[in-house]
Amino acid sequence: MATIERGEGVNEVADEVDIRGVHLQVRYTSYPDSQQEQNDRRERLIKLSRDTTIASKRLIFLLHRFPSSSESEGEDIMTEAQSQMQSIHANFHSMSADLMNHDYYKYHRAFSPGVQEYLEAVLFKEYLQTKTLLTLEKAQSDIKESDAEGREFIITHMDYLLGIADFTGELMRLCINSVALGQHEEVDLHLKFLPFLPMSINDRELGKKYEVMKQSLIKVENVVFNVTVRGTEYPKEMILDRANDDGQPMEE
Amino acid sequence: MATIERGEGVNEVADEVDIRGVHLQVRYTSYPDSQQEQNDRRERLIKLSRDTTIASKRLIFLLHRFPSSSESEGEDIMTEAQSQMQSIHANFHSMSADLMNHDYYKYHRAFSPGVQEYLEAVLFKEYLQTKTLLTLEKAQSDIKESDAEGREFIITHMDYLLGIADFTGELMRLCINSVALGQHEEVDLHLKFLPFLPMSINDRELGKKYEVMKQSLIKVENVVFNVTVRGTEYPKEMILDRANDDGQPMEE
Amino acid sequence: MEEAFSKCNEIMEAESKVREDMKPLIKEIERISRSMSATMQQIHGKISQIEEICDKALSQVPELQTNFVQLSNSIPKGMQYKYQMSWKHSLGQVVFVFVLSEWLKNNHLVKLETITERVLGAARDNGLSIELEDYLFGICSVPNELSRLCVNSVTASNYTLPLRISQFVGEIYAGFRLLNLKNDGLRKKYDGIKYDMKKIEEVVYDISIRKLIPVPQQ
Amino acid sequence: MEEAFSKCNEIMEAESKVREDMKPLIKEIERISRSMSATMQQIHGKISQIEEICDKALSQVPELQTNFVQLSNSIPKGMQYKYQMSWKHSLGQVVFVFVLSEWLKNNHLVKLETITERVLGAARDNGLSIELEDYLFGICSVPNELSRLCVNSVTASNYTLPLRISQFVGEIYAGFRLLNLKNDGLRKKYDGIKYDMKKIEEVVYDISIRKLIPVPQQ
Amino acid sequence: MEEAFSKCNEIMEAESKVREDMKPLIKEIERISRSMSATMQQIHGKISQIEEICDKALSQVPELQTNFVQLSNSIPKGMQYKYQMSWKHSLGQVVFVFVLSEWLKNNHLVKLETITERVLGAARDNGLSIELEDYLFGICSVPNELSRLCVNSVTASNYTLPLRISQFVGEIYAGFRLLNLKNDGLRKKYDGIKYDMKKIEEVVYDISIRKLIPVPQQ
Amino acid sequence: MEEAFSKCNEIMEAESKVREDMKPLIKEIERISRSMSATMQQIHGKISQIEEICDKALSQVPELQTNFVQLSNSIPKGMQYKYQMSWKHSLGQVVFVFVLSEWLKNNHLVKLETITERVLGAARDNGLSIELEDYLFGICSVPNELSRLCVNSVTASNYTLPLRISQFVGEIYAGFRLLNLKNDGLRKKYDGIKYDMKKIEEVVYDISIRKLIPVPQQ
Amino acid sequence: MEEAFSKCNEIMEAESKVREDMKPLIKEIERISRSMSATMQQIHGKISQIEEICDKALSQVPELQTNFVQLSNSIPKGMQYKYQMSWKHSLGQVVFVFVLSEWLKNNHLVKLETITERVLGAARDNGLSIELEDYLFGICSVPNELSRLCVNSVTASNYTLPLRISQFVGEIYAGFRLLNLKNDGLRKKYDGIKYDMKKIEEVVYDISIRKLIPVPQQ
Amino acid sequence: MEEAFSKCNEIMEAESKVREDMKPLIKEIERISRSMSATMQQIHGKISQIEEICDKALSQVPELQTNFVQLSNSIPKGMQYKYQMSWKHSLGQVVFVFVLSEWLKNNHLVKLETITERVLGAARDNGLSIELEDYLFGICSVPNELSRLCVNSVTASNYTLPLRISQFVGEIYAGFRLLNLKNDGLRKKYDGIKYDMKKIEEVVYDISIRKLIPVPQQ
Ligand SMILES: [Mn+2]
Ligand SMILES: [Mn+2]
Repeated sequence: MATIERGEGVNEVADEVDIRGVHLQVRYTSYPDSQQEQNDRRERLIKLSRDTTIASKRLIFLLHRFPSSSESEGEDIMTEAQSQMQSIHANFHSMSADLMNHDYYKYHRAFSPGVQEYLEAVLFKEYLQTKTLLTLEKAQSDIKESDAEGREFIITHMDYLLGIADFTGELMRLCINSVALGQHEEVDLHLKFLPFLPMSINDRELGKKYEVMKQSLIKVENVVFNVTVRGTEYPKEMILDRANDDGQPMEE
Repeated sequence: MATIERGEGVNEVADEVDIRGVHLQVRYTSYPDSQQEQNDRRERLIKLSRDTTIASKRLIFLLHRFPSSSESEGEDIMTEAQSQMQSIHANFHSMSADLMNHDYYKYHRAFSPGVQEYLEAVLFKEYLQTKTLLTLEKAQSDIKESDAEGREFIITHMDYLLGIADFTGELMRLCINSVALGQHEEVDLHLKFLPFLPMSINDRELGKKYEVMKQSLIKVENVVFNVTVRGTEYPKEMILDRANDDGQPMEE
Repeated sequence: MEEAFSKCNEIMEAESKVREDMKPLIKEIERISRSMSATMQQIHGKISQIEEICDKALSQVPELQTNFVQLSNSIPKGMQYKYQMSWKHSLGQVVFVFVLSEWLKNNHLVKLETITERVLGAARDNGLSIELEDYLFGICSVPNELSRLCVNSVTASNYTLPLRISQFVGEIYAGFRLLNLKNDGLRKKYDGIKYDMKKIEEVVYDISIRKLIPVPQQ
Repeated sequence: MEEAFSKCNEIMEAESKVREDMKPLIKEIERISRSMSATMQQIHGKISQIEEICDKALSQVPELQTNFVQLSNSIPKGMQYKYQMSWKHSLGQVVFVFVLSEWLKNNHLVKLETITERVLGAARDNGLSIELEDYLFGICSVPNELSRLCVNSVTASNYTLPLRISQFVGEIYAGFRLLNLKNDGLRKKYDGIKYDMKKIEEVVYDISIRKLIPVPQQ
Repeated sequence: MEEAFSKCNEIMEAESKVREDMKPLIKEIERISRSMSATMQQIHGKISQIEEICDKALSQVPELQTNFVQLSNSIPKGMQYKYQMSWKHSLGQVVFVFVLSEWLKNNHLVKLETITERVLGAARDNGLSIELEDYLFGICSVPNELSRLCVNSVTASNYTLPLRISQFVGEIYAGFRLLNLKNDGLRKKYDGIKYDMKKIEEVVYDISIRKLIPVPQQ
Repeated sequence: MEEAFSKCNEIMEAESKVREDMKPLIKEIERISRSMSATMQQIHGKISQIEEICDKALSQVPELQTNFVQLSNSIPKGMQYKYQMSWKHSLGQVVFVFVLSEWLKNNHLVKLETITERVLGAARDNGLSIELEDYLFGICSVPNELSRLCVNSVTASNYTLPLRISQFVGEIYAGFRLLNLKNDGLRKKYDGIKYDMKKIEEVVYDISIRKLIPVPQQ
Repeated sequence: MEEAFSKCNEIMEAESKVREDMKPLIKEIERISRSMSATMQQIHGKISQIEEICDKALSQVPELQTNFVQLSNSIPKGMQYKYQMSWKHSLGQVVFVFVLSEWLKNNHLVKLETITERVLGAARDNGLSIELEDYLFGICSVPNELSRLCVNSVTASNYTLPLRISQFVGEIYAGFRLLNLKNDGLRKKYDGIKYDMKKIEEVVYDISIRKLIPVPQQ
Repeated sequence: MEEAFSKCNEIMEAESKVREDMKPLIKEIERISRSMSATMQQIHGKISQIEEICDKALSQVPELQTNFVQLSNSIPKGMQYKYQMSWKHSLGQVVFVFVLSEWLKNNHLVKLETITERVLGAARDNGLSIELEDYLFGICSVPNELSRLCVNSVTASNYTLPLRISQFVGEIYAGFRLLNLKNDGLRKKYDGIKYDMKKIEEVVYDISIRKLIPVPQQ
C-alpha cells in the first residue's frame, strides 16, 4: 500500500490513502535527493540560522558597550567583536557547504532570519567604527574571504534591506544611550544617519518594519527634544559632568 | 547619488535615499544576473504560467464533453485533447529553457499556479481514459519526452497534491453530469475514486483545499442520494431513456 | 537582590523543562486522535463494513493510553489543569470517535467513565481527566456525522440505518434539552443539532413517501 | 436570446477596456503622490531647508497634472464618479502635501480651488474633481505632522516655529468646530487633532517654562 | 481662516440638501419596487391568474418612472454615479420583475434598453442608467423563482408551464455561458442556476414518467 | 466632596439591589420559557398527539405569569424599558409557543393582546409589555417549524396537515408583505420565510403528484 | 388574518411617528451640547477669560432645556428608557461642561440634582432623567481636560491654577476610589485619571522646583 | 439514555455549586486587594506619612488570607489551576502592594515565599499558589509608581527619597536583565522600566544641579 509523501515545507509523512478502495500509487523518482535528505538539510540550516541569530544578538549586546568605553576598553571590545564575527562566519561556511549544488532559494526561508540578524550586527559594527553604511558587496566578501575554501554565500537584496531596517532600531538605542551620556554631537550624528527607507514600499514585510521604524524614530526625536530643552536651562559642562558620574547605557 | 534597489519579488526601483544628508551607497555586484534580468525572467515566467492556466482550463472544458459523446466523437475529443496537451508542453519547454542554470525555487511562485492547473487537466484526462491516477513521475516524463532537447521540468510534490485536490473538483462535476445522464455505474465508479486526502494536514493551503473538497463531496453525496431515491420509484430503463432524450452535461 | 533573581531563573528553567518533556507526547497524542478520526470518515463510503472500520479506529486506543500515561507522569502533581488546553482538542476528537463507533456497533451511548477508563487508564490516577464539557462537545459532533451517514446509507440501499439514526439523534437532542447548559459554545453546538435532525427527517421522509419503509404506527 | 447575450459581452469588453486604459495612469499618479508625500517627510531632519523641500515636493505637480488630464480623457463622460475610488487615496496625499507646504512657505491655508486648479487643470473640465471631503481629510492629517515638526524644531533651536504651529493648528481645530460634520471617518480624524494640539501645547509649555520664548501677553 | 471653513460649511450644506431632497424619492422608489416584487410573489398561489398578476405588478411602473425622473432632476450633472448605491438594489428588484413578467406574458427575454426606457424614461437623459451588471443580476434571480413556480404549477395541475420553464431556464444558462464573466458575485449567482435547472428537470421528469405530458421533443 | 461621592455609592447600591432582586425571577422566566419551547419540539415525533403536547406546553403559562408579576413589582415605576433586554429573548420564545400551539389547536393566529393578557396578566398594569416587534419576531419563527412539521407529518402518513400548513404559512407570508418593515432583523427573518414556503410547496407537490391528496381546484 | 396584520401596521406607524417627532428635537439637542462643549475648548487659549467662556457655554442651557421639555412631551408615558440611547451621549457632554465650568467659576463639584434641574427642568416630571452613570462618566472626563489646562496655564504664566487643579483632581480621584464601580466602561475611564494626575503632578513639580510657587508645607 | 443525561446534569450542578461557593469569596478578595491598592495610592499626596499608609494597606492582609483559606477549602483537590484565572488579577495587585510597601518601609525586595506565606497561609497547603510570573509582573509595576513618587517627593521638599528610588529601580532593572525571559507580556512590561528610570534620573539630576543634594557617589 503506497503512501503519499508531502513535499515542500511539510515534514511528516502522510497517512495511508486507501479510502473508498482506491490506493493512490504515488512515487517520486525524479528528485536528486530523497524527501528525507531534503528535510534533514532544512533542519540543519534552521539550526545554523538560529545559532547565527543568537550569536549576532550577543555581538550587538557587546557593541553597545563601545560608546561609553574608554579608548583602550574600546579597542578591546572591537577585538572581541571581530573575533565573534569570525566565529559567526563559520556558520555561513557550513551553510555554503550544505547548499552547494542545491537550490538556494528552495531553502531560503530556513536561513533568512539568521542572515538578517547577522547583517544587523555587522551594519552596526561598521557604523560604530567608520560611521558609514556597510555595503551588501562588502558583507558578502567578508564572509567569502574568511572561508578557507573561498565559497560564496549569497545574500539577497531583501535580506539586506530587512537587516538595515533592524539596524536602525539599534541606532535608535544608540541615540538614547548617547543622550544619557550627554554626548550631544554623537546624538546629532546618529540622528542624521537614521535613514528613511523610501515610503513607496509595496512589500508587506518591509512595509511593516518601516512603520515600526517610524514610530521608533518619533520616540528618539522626543527623547532628543527633551534633552535639548533641558540642556537650555543648565550649562552644558554640568550635563557632561553629571553624565560621567553616573551615566549608564540603557541598551539591551 | 546612489539608489537602493529592492530585490526579491519587488519590481520597481526605489526612490532615492538621501534623507538627513546621508547618501546610502548600495551596490550589488555579486549577482550573476542584474536585477533587471531577474525581473524580466520573472515576468516571462508569470506570463507562461498564465497561458498554461488558460489552456489547461480550456482542455478541462473539452474533456467534460467526453462522457456524453458517442464512441467516434469520443475519439475525436481525445485526439483534440492530446494535441492541446502537446501545445501546452511548449510552455513548459520555454520555462525549462529560461530556468536553465538558474534557481528553480527562486522563481517557483511565479509559475506554480500554471503547473497546478496543468496537473489538474492531465489527471482528469488520464482518469477519463484509464480510470487511474496519473503519477507525478509520468506527468514529468511526458513533458520531458515531448521536449526536442530533452530538458526536465521539475514538478514539486506540493504542486502535485494541490493539482489532485483541484482534480477532485472536476471529478465531482463529472459525478453530477453522470447523474444527469443516468449513468449510474459511472457515478459509483467516480464516487469510489474520489480520494480523501489524509486529514492530518498541517499545511495551510492544502488544508483549505481539503475543506472545500469535503464540502463538494457532501454535495455530490446528496445529489447521488437524490437520484438513487428517485430511481427506486421508477424502472431504471425509463430513467435511461429519458436521459438519452434531453441529457445535458452540466460542466463548466 | 541578584540572588532573588537567580532563584527566579531556576524556577523558570524547571517549568520550561516540563513543557519540553510534554511536547513530543502531545504531538503523538494529536497524531493518533487525528488518525482515529480520519479512519472513522471511511464509514461513508463503505456502509457494509462499518463494524470493521470502527474496530480499526478503536484499535489505536491502547497506543493513545500509553502516551497519556507517560504524559501524566511528566506533570507535577496538582498541575494537570494548568496544561490541559494542550490536549483538550484531541480528547474532543477521541470522544467523538468513541461515541460514534460504540453506537454504530452496540447501539448505545457510551458513558464518560468508559471513555475515561479506556483512554486515560492509569493516567487518571495521576490526575488527568476528561471534563464533562468535553464529553458533551464530543456527543454534539455526532449528529452531524450521522446526518451525512443517513444520506449515504440510502444510496447504499440500506433503509433501516436512517431509522435507527433518526431515533438516536432524536434521543440525543431530547437528552440535551434536559440539561441546563451554561456554556455558550456548547449551547450553540447543541442548537446546531436541530439542523442535523431536520436533514435526517427529510431523508426518512424521502424513503417513506416512496414506500421503501413500512408506514410507521404511532 | 443568444444575440442579447452577445451584446452584453460587447458592453462588458468595452468597460474592461476603459479600466485597462486607466490602470497605468493610476499607477503613475500613485507613484508621484507617494513620492511627494515622502519628500515632505524630510522637513523633520532639515528644519532650516523647509522651503526648498516644499518646493521640491511641489515640483512634481505638473507631471501629476499631465497624468490626471490623460486619465480624465480616458473616462466616458459622466462616469468619473464610478471610478473615483481608484485615485481618491492619492488625492488625499496630494492635498496633505499642498496644505502643509503652502502653510510652511506662505503661512496661509491653501484653498480647495487652488489645489484643484493646480492638480487637475484641464481634467476638471472633463469632470474630475477633488471632493470637499477629501480636502478636509487632507487638512486633518496636517496637525499630526506639525506636532512632530514642533518637537524637531525645538531640537534644532528654532523656538518661533512652535508658536506659529500652535496658532495654526489651533485655528484649524477651531475651524473644524464650526463644521457640522456628518462623515464619521472625518469626525474621528478631527477628534484626533485634540491629541496633536495637546502635544504642541506641551512643547510650547516646555520652552516657555524655561523662558526660551517671551512670556505671552494675553 | 474662519472664512475658508465657512465656505466649506456652505458646500456641505448644499450637498446635504441634495441628499435630503433625494431621500423621500428614494424611499418611494424602494416602496414601489418592493411592492412590485411582492405582487409577483402571488403567482405561486394563483397559477391561473398569472397574467393579471404580472399586469398588476407592471402597473406601478409609471409611478416609479415619475420618481426616477424627479430624482434625476435633483442630482447635479455628472454626479449620478456618486449616489447610485442608493437605488441600485431597487433597480435590481425592478429588473427581476420585468424579466419575469415579460417572459410569463410574452415569452421573450426583455432587453436592457426596454427596461431602461420604461423605468427611467426621461431620467435617462439626465444621466441615470441601469448598469449591465444589474441587468444580469436581475436575470440570474429568475431561474430560482421559476423552479418554485414549476413545482407549484404541477400542484395546480398545470403541466405545460413546467415545459416552457425548462426551456427558458436552459436558454438563460446557455446564454450566460457565452459571457466572459469576471465579477465574482455574478459568477457565483450564475453557478447557482445549475441547481434550479436540476429541480426543474426533476419536475419535468416526474410528470413525463406519469404520462401527464408527452415526452418532450427538443 | 466625599459626601457627594458617598451619595453616589448609595444610589449605586440601590440600583444593584434592584438587579439582584430581578435575577432569580429572570432565571426562572428563562427556565420556563425554555421548557415550553422544548416541549413544543416533541410535536415532530408524535404527530398524533399534537394537541396534548400543545396543552402541556401552555400549562406552564400560569407559573410564568406569576414570575412576571413578581418581576414587575420589583422594578421601580417607569423603568421597565431600562431592563427589558433581560427578558426580551424569553418573551420571544413564549410568543413562538403561543402562536404555534394556538394555530395547531384552534386554527387561528393568536393576537398580541391575548398573549399579553395570559403571559403578563397583572404585570401589564405595572408597565411591562410585549413589544409589537417581539410579537412579529415570534410569528416569523413559526413557518420554519411548520416546514419541518410538514415533512414529518407525511412520514407519519398524515397528508392533510401539510395542506393546512401550506395555507397558514402562505397567509403569514402575505400578511408580512403588507407591513412596512423598518427593523432590519425582522425584515431578514421575514425574507427567510420564503425558503420555508418553498419547502412546504415541495412536500405538497410530492403528495399531490402521488395522488395522496385530491387535486385542488382553483 | 389580514385584519390582524393591518392592526400591526397601525401600531408601527404610530411608533414611527413618535420617532419622527423626536428626530428634530434630538438633532437640536445634539447641536447645542456640541456647541457648549466646543465653547469650553476655548479656555485653553484664553486662560484669563475663563469665567466669560464658562458663562457663554452655560448661556445655552435654557435653550437646551426647552428642547428637552418638548422631547419629553413627545414620548408616551413610561417609555423614556426605550429611547434614551438617542440623547445619552449629549447628556454626557452637558454634564462635562457643567462640572468643568462650575468648578472653574465657583470651585465646587456640581451635584447631579443641580444639573438635572437646570438641564431637564419640567422634562424631569415627564420621566426624563440623567442617570447616575452618565453623571459619573461626565466627571471622569474632567481631569483630562484639566491636565491640559494645567499645561496651558503655566504657558500663560498663571502658576496658581495648576495647584488648584492638582487638588481638585486629587479629590475626584479619591472620591472615585470610594465607589464600588461595577460598570466596566466607567472603571476603565476612572483608571485613566491616574495618567492625568501624573501629568498634573509633573507640572506642579516643574513650577515648584523653579520656585515659581512657594514650597508647600505639609 | 435519559439516565445518562440526568447524570450529566448532576455533575454540572455540582460544578455549578463550586462556582457559586467561590463567587462571594472571590468578590471579597477582589474588594480587599482593590482597597489595598487604592490605599497605597495615597502615598503621592502624603509623602511624610508613607509608613502609616503602608501599614494601613498591609493591615488588610489577614482578612485577605482568611478569604483565600476559605476559597481553597471550597475547591476540590487538584483543581486549583482550573479556576485560577478568577483570582490571578487580584494576586497581581497584592504582590504590587507588598513589594512597594515592604521596600518603602524596610528597604528590601520582598520574596515570593514571604508573600505566599502571608497572603495564602494555610491555603497554600490546599494547593493554592502565587505563580512566579505573577510575582515578576507585580515587581514590574513598581518602578512606574516610584517614578511618580519621585516627582511628588521633590514637590514635597523631600530630596532623599528620589536617591533611594533611583538606586532601587536600577537594581530591579539589572535583576530582570539576568532573567531569561520568554513571556512576551512580561518582556514588554520590563522594557517599559527604561522610561521610568529615565524620568527618575531626570529628577535626581534636577535636584543635584540645584545643589539640593550632594552629587551622589555610587
Ligand atoms: Mn535588534
Ligand atoms: Mn477546476
